[in-house]
Amino acid sequence: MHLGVPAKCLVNKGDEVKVGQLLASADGFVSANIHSPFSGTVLKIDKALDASGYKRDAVFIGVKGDEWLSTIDTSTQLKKDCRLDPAEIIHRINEAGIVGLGGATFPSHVKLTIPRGKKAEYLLINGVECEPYLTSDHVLMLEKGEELVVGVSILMRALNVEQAVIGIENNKPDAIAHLREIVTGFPNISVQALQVKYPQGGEKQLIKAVLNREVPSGGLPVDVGAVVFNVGTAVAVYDAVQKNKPLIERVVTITGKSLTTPANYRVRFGTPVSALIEAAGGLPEDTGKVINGGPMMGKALADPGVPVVKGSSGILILPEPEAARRQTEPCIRCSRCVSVCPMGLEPYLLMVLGQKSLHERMENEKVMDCIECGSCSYTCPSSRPLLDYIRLGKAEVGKMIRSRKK
Amino acid sequence: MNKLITVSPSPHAHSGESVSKLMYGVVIALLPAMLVSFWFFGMGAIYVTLLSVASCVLFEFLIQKYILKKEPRISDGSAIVTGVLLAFNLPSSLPPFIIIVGALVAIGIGKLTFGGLGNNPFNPALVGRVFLLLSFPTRMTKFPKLEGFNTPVILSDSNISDATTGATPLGIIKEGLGSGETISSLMEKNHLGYADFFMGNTGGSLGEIAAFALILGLIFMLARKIITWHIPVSIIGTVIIFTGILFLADPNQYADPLFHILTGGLLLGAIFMATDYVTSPMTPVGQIIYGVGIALITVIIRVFGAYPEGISFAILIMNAFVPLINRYIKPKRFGEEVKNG
Amino acid sequence: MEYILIIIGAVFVNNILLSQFLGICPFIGVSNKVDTAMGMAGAVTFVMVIATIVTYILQQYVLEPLGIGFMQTVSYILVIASLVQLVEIILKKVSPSLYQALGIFLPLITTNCAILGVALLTFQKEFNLLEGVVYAFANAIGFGLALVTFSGIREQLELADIPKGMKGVPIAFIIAGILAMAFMGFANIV
Amino acid sequence: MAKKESTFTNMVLTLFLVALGASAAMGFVYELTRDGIAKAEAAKLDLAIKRVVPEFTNEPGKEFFKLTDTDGENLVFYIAKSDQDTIGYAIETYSKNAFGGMLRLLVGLRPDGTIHGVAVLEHKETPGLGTKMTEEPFQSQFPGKKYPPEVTVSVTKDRGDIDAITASTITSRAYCEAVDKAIKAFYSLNSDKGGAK
Amino acid sequence: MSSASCIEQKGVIERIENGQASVRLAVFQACAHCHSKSACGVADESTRNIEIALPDENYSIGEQVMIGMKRHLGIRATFLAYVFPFLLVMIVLILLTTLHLNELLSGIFSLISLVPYFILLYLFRDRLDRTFTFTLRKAA
Amino acid sequence: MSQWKNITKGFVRENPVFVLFLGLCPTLGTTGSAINGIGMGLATTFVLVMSNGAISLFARFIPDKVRIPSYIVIIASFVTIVDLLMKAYANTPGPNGEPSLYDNLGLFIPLIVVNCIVLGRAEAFASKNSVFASLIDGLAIGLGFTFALFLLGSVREILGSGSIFNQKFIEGDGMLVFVLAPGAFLALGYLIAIMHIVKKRYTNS
Amino acid sequence: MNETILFTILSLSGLGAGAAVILYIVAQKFKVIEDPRIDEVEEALPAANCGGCGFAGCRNFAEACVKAENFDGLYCPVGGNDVMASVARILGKEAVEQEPRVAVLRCNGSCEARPKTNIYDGATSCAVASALYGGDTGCQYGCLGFGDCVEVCTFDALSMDPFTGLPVVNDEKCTACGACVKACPKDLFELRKRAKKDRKIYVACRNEEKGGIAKKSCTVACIGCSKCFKVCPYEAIVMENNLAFIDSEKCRLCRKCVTECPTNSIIEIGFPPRKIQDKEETAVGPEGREEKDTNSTINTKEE
Ligand SMILES: Cc1cc2nc3c(=O)[nH]c(=O)nc-3n(C[C@H](O)[C@H](O)[C@H](O)COP(=O)(O)O)c2cc1C
Ligand SMILES: Cc1cc2nc3c(=O)[nH]c(=O)nc-3n(C[C@H](O)[C@H](O)[C@H](O)COP(=O)(O)O)c2cc1C
Ligand SMILES: Cc1cc2nc3c(=O)[nH]c(=O)nc-3n(C[C@H](O)[C@H](O)[C@H](O)COP(=O)(O)O)c2cc1C
Ligand SMILES: Cc1cc2nc3c(=O)[nH]c(=O)nc-3n(C[C@H](O)[C@H](O)[C@H](O)CO)c2cc1C
Ligand code: SF4
Ligand code: SF4
Ligand code: SF4
Ligand code: SF4
Ligand code: FES
Repeated sequence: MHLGVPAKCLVNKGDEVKVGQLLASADGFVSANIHSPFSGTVLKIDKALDASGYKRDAVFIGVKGDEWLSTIDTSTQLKKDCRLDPAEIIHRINEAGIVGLGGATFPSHVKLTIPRGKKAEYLLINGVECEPYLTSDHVLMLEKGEELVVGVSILMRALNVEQAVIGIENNKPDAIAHLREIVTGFPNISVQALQVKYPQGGEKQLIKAVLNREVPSGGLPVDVGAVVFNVGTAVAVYDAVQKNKPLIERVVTITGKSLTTPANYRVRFGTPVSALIEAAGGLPEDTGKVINGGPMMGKALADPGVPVVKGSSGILILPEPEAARRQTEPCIRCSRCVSVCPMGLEPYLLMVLGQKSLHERMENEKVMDCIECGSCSYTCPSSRPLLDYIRLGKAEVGKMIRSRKK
Repeated sequence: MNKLITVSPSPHAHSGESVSKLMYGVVIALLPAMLVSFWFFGMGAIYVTLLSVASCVLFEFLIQKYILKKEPRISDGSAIVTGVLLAFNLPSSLPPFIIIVGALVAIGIGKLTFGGLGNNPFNPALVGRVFLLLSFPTRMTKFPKLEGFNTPVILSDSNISDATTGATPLGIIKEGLGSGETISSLMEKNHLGYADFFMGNTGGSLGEIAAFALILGLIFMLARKIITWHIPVSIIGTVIIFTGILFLADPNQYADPLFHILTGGLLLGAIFMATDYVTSPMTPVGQIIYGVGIALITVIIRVFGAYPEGISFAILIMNAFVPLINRYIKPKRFGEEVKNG
Repeated sequence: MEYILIIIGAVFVNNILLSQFLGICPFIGVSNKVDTAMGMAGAVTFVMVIATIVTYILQQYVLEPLGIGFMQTVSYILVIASLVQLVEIILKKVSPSLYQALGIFLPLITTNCAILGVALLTFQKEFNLLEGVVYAFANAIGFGLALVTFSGIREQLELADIPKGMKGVPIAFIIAGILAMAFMGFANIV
Repeated sequence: MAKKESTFTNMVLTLFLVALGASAAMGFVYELTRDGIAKAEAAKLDLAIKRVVPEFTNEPGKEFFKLTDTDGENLVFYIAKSDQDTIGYAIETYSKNAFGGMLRLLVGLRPDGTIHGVAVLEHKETPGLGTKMTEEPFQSQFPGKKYPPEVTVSVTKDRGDIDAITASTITSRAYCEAVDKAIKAFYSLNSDKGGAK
Repeated sequence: MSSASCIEQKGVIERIENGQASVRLAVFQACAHCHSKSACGVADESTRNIEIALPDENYSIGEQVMIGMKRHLGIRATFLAYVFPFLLVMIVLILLTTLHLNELLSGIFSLISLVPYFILLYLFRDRLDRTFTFTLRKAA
Repeated sequence: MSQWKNITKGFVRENPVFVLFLGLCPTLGTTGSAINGIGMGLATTFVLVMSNGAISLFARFIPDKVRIPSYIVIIASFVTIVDLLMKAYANTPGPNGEPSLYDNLGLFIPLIVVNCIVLGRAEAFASKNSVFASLIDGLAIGLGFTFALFLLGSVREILGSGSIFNQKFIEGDGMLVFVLAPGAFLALGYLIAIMHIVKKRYTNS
Repeated sequence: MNETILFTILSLSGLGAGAAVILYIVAQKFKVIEDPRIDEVEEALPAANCGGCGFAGCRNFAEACVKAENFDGLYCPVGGNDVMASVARILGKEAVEQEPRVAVLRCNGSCEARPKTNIYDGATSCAVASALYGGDTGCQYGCLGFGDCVEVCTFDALSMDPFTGLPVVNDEKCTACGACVKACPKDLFELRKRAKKDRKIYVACRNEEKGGIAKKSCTVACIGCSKCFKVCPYEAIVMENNLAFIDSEKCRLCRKCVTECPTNSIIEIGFPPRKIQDKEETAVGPEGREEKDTNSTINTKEE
């Protein structure tokens, strides 16, 4: 359900659970707690198919009513003030099982714990939402702008930074205007309009666009004094710190050309994707692909029965002809992939190296810097599956590097 | 739900660009120059072009199918581009046998020996052209006089005579300088004028005569984003600077930059042949280095060498350096120089 | 000026590899790594120059005066062979670590046709000592140039799908052939 | 097969002996072929001279003198005699401007300066192209022509009277240049000697 | 050690003496790929040994190892061993001939000029030893 | 029978040029025409046979460490001998002053010394086998080399000048490149590729 | 004696002696000469350079053989015992015989037995597909069918069967080099002992699901029922993770287990047809099809 070490299960078959109850506790530092999104009985603990088509451990809950844990503040009133000290904030965020909602589902408390010797100067809030089709962050910014900004101020407190910037792409003028208005009350928070340019929302690209700093190869954002959070994460932080509400739901876009009623829903984790599709009017006839995420980075689902998880930002239904890839042709060395790669890599080369399993050369060619944005595959006139092989190579090179460290 | 859904790794969208679209784009960009050649060389030009394209495509098909035993893929249009460009580099008076040999060499040796589209280190059309130039120096350096559709179609040795052949401006200059004349007197004596070079009213290979048509092609390809400006501009710019220096040093011995640019295959090479993706560098900086190299070698051969024209050799030589350029000139990696102080 | 002409002539016009056909074996055999090719070029330059000096002295001051010019072949080859070995010994003696670094980096220089050929050509062209040395140097550069560009192409082709029958030596010759065609463009430049 | 142990003495000794044997053999063959080689070389020259000057009775290969020109190169004059009369000179001349660089000719002049014949001694021209200079149509333009001292031998393109080989103007020019050199040398020599007959 | 900017050669450990291993490299002739390499070449040496300190005890004789070296070191070695001496010989020769020394002497002197060069190298050999370091790891 | 097989091995199975890639410099340099190819081939064959014989005779007495230099001296002597002989007896120019065979082969005769074939056979075969076997081996490999040179020379001559053994059979000129340097590379490249296929067929059947 | 001959002899002998001195010093300095036996051993090897022996290439293996005290752990799977014997002869060492082995595919999920549940449309590579997800059928353990294994087999022993979508091993060509074992991301290949007449019996399944789920995704899946385990008289079968595995070292090819399997996931190859044709025993190829080449695709559907 999140990046890092899998959590350890705390409940047993037959246990009664309430909404917000801890189901599994973080196992290790880079890990996060999991709370029950529903109330009811634990039916079984077994393996279930996840979005990747592989089986993972899962807790099956027979849903009964909607009974919340009493500690959670379910009111909708805005609570602006936060006087907790940073350690306490981070502790609460950890308790609430918050992970990044921008896609990578990286446990947020880890990101908030700045490594010794480094200093965060800026907090960047990622409201770019640069993938076509997806609008969940957009909607969130419009509807929960206030909570968002309070969340940002909490995060600033936790990180002990003076400056926060919310980056939003130019194509969402309403969100920019809305947030600009709200932040007038917060002197250290500003809203910056950004060029519409995929993949502007990539962490490193955002930092480059806002601060004109480049995160060094293999480095972390803190290396250039920045920490980046998604808008959804900031709202979740607000909920956790001010309302004591753990991370059990998120906004999910459900969209697609042939869908009757595309919309954004606030969805509890564990809800099957198919239920969401039903709510949006059912799976259209001409469905070719169901994608968990956007068209550039999302994961195609083999089975719409899988549950919504912390990283699902949207469900995109692609109609038939668009879903199929074109036939691969030989690389004509047109250099389009090179010029389009935001990380300055040479995808055409990485792909052949990947095909020939030349992992050491891939490492020298900085394959690990690839952010998997997919721009290269998108642009290639020969329709080469560049990213497919690059991703494979990244996995292999990652293994290599890890085994070397040992 | 009985229909199966598709699963693939991301990204799930594609720009819609394709190899054949690009290749046909190049063919369209070549059309103006082709029409000019038809206008000035008449049937001869039409037959050379058709024969060259047909044999290139045919050889591509036959070799792929029967020798390499692969799925033939001629629909991508690259063989057509090679065919047209090969024809553009030939005089319109070549006998069919030589054109077919040229196509065989271009496609067979230049391209498919290395595995076909995308793998060849050298520009196939130029491999074919240089092969022919070295093999049939006499035939390849005789250009018919411009008589439009009255130009005789020359299919065999018997009906080519000195009366029917003209010379290229570069040839005339080279020849004349050899016997001790000066540039200006030669230009005058042979009625060479820049307007004619620009409009194509001059001797030469099919595709190289009309500067304006080639420039139209360039504009089209830049607008369609088929190529970027780096290679053509760096070639032309370097030629201007280099020949400019020579010209200033001795205007009697060295032609001026404009002459060098408008005559011979320089524009054809800079716009259509040096820009071949497969055989040019991947990064803008690399492309500029490549362009400068081509320009320098071209001028050296033109001015000091035995051949009046050198761009074909220059492109082939720089083709050989492309792997090295690609190896040492890498794109700027993100985060390479940490900027913050 | 004369020296410049010798250099241009040997590097471009009559390239030792592409038009004189000397040193084909290392050309074909040297691993397809660009770095190694460059190292080879450096090493060959040194050996060629030294060999030229020694054989020149041998020719002018031993063989000719004694009237035994026909012993050229035998004596050259012996001298060159010993010379190469001598250089190795000296290097090893002088700095083992340097020597080992070379060992990892470079293939061994064998006395190939190129070195003997250049020595013989120097004699045939009736150069004086300095001209001969410049000539040897230029040939080494020409050799290195061809070797390095060639290794670059090979490195690239390693990732390409060459038809099975053409892999290895045949493709190397085809590249050399096309390269030689391209170099014909320099004909009569000096 | 067992390897022979290598010791300092046996190494030096063996190599010494091998060299001894080899050199003896070589020396022997050299002696054996010495005459043959000399003869072959002489015959080669002789043959060439024969082709460019009228029938002679002496041995021009042995009667020659050298003239060093301004470039520091030698022009060699072989003198052909019938009985005691000089009936011609075979002049070894050269041009460095041929397509393949050096071109060496043997130009045969009669005592009055008329060209009797020209033969190519050494060249690096392109087979099938520049090499046409050794063939009929081109070669036959020279014999019988007489160039006065002030006229330069050159191709028609350069306002001369020699038709160049098609597509080999460079070779043709170099050829003319070499012939011209020989003729000029011939005149300079003769004027030194008080003018030709 | 990371393989970035590093060249590696395969070798076999031949001897181990107090922490020092002698590793025989496997391929080193110009004709490395040649079919008849062992039958060809004038130099009698077809292998090369590298002396190297073992990182730990876990190596045994006959084991396959990778010897690694920074790429730029290879280039530096080539310069020290071949390019600089070549330049030296060249410069001395040009100098002497412009001084119109006779060819025999200038030739011999230019060769002799190598002697001080190599002596210099010899004096700096400790420096060189520190510069040219290799790494050793087990072959994959 | 088995000797016959030994002699024929050089043509395809162990052809020095096409299969072993040895002696490529002379192969390329002397094959402008079929006749030059044969001339060079025979010269090499002579050296091969003689040096193989001599080396197999003396190999027993030569210490290992000076093996190679001794072989070289022996080979070089034979090369010099060939050189001298050709200079004396294959040095007559043609009727129109065409260069003699000796002039054509030029530099490549002395280079037989470094031709890996010769040393290679000395090392791999002659030093370990009887005199007779070595002579046969030298002959076989030498003829194989000659065959390769002849083949390449013919291809180049036919394509390049439209003639074979200086007998023109087509009007006009051929494709000049094939007589020039690039043609040597191209022709050899494709010949090797073809020979590989031939060899594969041959060994498969 | 003639002067020239004298000079000749003097100078060359001098040179020869000089060279010998240098070479002597060289010889002292570089005491290593390559053992000529390495070349001989290399000659004897198949020159496939496949890496099946665990070394980078044949030459490295040859070196290792020459160096090694005995042949423990040194074996050329391609050349097999014959080659090892001749290597042993060259080196005067004892050859270690090794049972010849052959690759088998432990999956029989042909298109019919294992219907597709989605369409895969990524790069045609098993590694890529496997990294992406479980596969285009209900079984996440089975063959993906993109032929990574075929690609790596240098001996041409593998080919894809277009009908079943599974790779087929050609027993005659397979050298047990193990390249396919390494290449398959689903770990479906096993190198098994070669038996007489290339007979083999093995469980062609790696599905670790519980019976019902496994059966649902693939009709010939091993459901972990343990029936074969119980019937095997030689204890050659182990059960683990809902899966049976037959150890080829212990199996004596008695064929008892084959009839026992309710899903026909045990495959027998190279046996003569059974005499008493039981309805349920249909594991043998239909109508005596040439069995060698079609071995692992033996059709197991009921007739
Ligand atoms: C192994 C690992 C360690 C990380 N450590 C830190 C960390 O110490 N501090 C931090 O702020 N982020 C850390 N990150 C988070 C990344 O910088 C990044 O924010 C995260 O991968 C999500 O990025 P994305 O959504 O752009 O893909 C770490 C990430 C990984 C994979
Ligand atoms: C190519 C690419 C595009 C991305 N686009 C967005 C985006 O549009 N919006 C967003 O919030 N995060 C986006 N991300 C994720 C961010 O890099 C980053 O992980 C996130 O903003 C960190 O916040 P979180 O830890 O709260 O998720 C993208 C990442 C990549 C690699
Ligand atoms: C392969 C090749 C070889 C050539 N060889 C010669 C040659 O030997 N002699 C020569 O004068 N020109 C040679 N040339 C030069 C051209 O034929 C060219 O046409 C020449 O520069 C002058 O041409 P023209 O004689 O028709 O004016 C050669 C050209 C090529 C392509
Ligand atoms: C902009 C552009 C220029 C091209 N130029 C050439 C060319 O000069 N010669 C040629 O043979 N093919 C050319 N092609 C076609 C194709 O790329 C070429 O055949 C490949 O080199 C074959 O692998 C060109 C294609 C494009 C898109
Ligand atoms: S997915 Fe492609 S374009 Fe994007 S960072 Fe990776 S290599 Fe570059
Ligand atoms: S975009 Fe595609 S065709 Fe162009 S260089 Fe990249 S991989 Fe090759
Ligand atoms: S089938 Fe597998 S084990 Fe057998 S030869 Fe092929 S790759 Fe090797
Ligand atoms: S056996 Fe493995 S490698 Fe072969 S096709 Fe199936 S999944 Fe791919
Ligand atoms: S024959 Fe080997 S280098 Fe020339």
